[in-house]
Amino acid sequence: MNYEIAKEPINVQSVIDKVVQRDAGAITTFIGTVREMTKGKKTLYLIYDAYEPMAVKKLEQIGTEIQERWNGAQVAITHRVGRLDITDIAVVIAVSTPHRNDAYEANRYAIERIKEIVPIWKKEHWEDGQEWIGNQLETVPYPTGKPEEKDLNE
Amino acid sequence: MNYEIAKEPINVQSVIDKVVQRDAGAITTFIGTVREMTKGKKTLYLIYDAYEPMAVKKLEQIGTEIQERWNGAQVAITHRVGRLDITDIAVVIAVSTPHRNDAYEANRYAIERIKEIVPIWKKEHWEDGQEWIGNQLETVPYPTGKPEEKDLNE
Amino acid sequence: MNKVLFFAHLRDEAGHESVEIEAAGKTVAELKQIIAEKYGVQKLDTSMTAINEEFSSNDEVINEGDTVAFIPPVSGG
Amino acid sequence: MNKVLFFAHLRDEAGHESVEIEAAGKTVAELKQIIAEKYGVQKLDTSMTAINEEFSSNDEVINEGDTVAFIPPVSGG
Repeated sequence: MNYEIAKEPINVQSVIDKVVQRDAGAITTFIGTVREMTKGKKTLYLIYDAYEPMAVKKLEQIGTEIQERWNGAQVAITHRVGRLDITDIAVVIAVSTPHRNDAYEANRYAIERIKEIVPIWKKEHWEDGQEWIGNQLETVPYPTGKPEEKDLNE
Repeated sequence: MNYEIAKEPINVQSVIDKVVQRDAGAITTFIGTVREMTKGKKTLYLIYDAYEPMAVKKLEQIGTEIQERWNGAQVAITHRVGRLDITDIAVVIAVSTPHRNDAYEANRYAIERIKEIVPIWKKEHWEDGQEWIGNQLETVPYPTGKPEEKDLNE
Repeated sequence: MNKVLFFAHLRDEAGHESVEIEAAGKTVAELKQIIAEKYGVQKLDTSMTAINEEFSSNDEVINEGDTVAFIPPVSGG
Repeated sequence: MNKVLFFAHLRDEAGHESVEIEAAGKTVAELKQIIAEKYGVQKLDTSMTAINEEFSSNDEVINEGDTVAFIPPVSGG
């Protein structure tokens, strides 16, 4: 159960615990939190929705991609759905590797891939309205109907 | 007390709690753990020692450097001293920023600076001996008697 | 029959979480056109499509019993 | 008088955590030479020096009451 969609608040330590290993010298975590101000606009709260079974599969796929690229990596990801208030945790990504550079790079790869291929959406609620947020307001159409594999590890 | 030298096990969540802020969209943590195998050699345990008052000052300096370079960053660092066994946590670095790229970069900057300027040393204990570890076996002498400021943010 | 799932703003537009439709033998592109007309759903061209929880291209053919999901640009993380 | 602190392998070599020595008016480089001779400490040339918990260069002059620490290449993290 290293890849989960959670309906309740995420316990960061429990995600970290899944990647502890004797051959790790480094564990990185990314914790995505709900920010109040974005481009001068005040967010009240967010609703996250997911296509759950596919989202779990895609998180697993990201973990597999990481283990193929970074030797000895262990990965755990939990993404929350439902209503989240300011400073609440939306996602926790934990990656352990023998050496620290890999732990940073693999972790960053994970969040970028989540934003590309994992079917999760957020609806922002402001004082004056609400909107489902697309990939930067849908400036990225998918001409082939599916996302292209991109190499994020330059 | 965002910068600490600890004699007891570090609670990761308590370090994270210090950087939670309403304007953060991302919190990264780096957790340095004691790895069993290094270049085919088996570590039994480590002893960390620090020049404590100066180490705290230097951790504070790193935090200040980060806040000058990454707008809106909050930083907390705790480094443990004493005997650490395999998988024990030596250091926790937590950084929160409005946007995620900054959180990764600032966190990585912190660990690199710790390895340059914070007076903390580890003694490795193997089955066949023990040794104080220098900066890659002292391949880095300091001709001027002090470390040079380097820009790690390429 | 095939189950078709909508998410995010597509769900709001369609007014349904899912619908049952006969789509076997049709391509994803053809199904998109049918759905656009029947349910008044815009922006299917900027959506990805998943068949049985795997991303599919527009020219993939849908089989009997497949579950098709229209997936707007994602915004998790 | 001045307090001089040793850490890591320098402490093992010196056989002391700290010593009291009269170093006022001397440069860091001069003090290093004295310490090397008096306590048989090698590798001071690859060590950094801190005066009152701030890194100092070899040509800095030590004042009465300053605490001097020799800081081998660090290995925290």
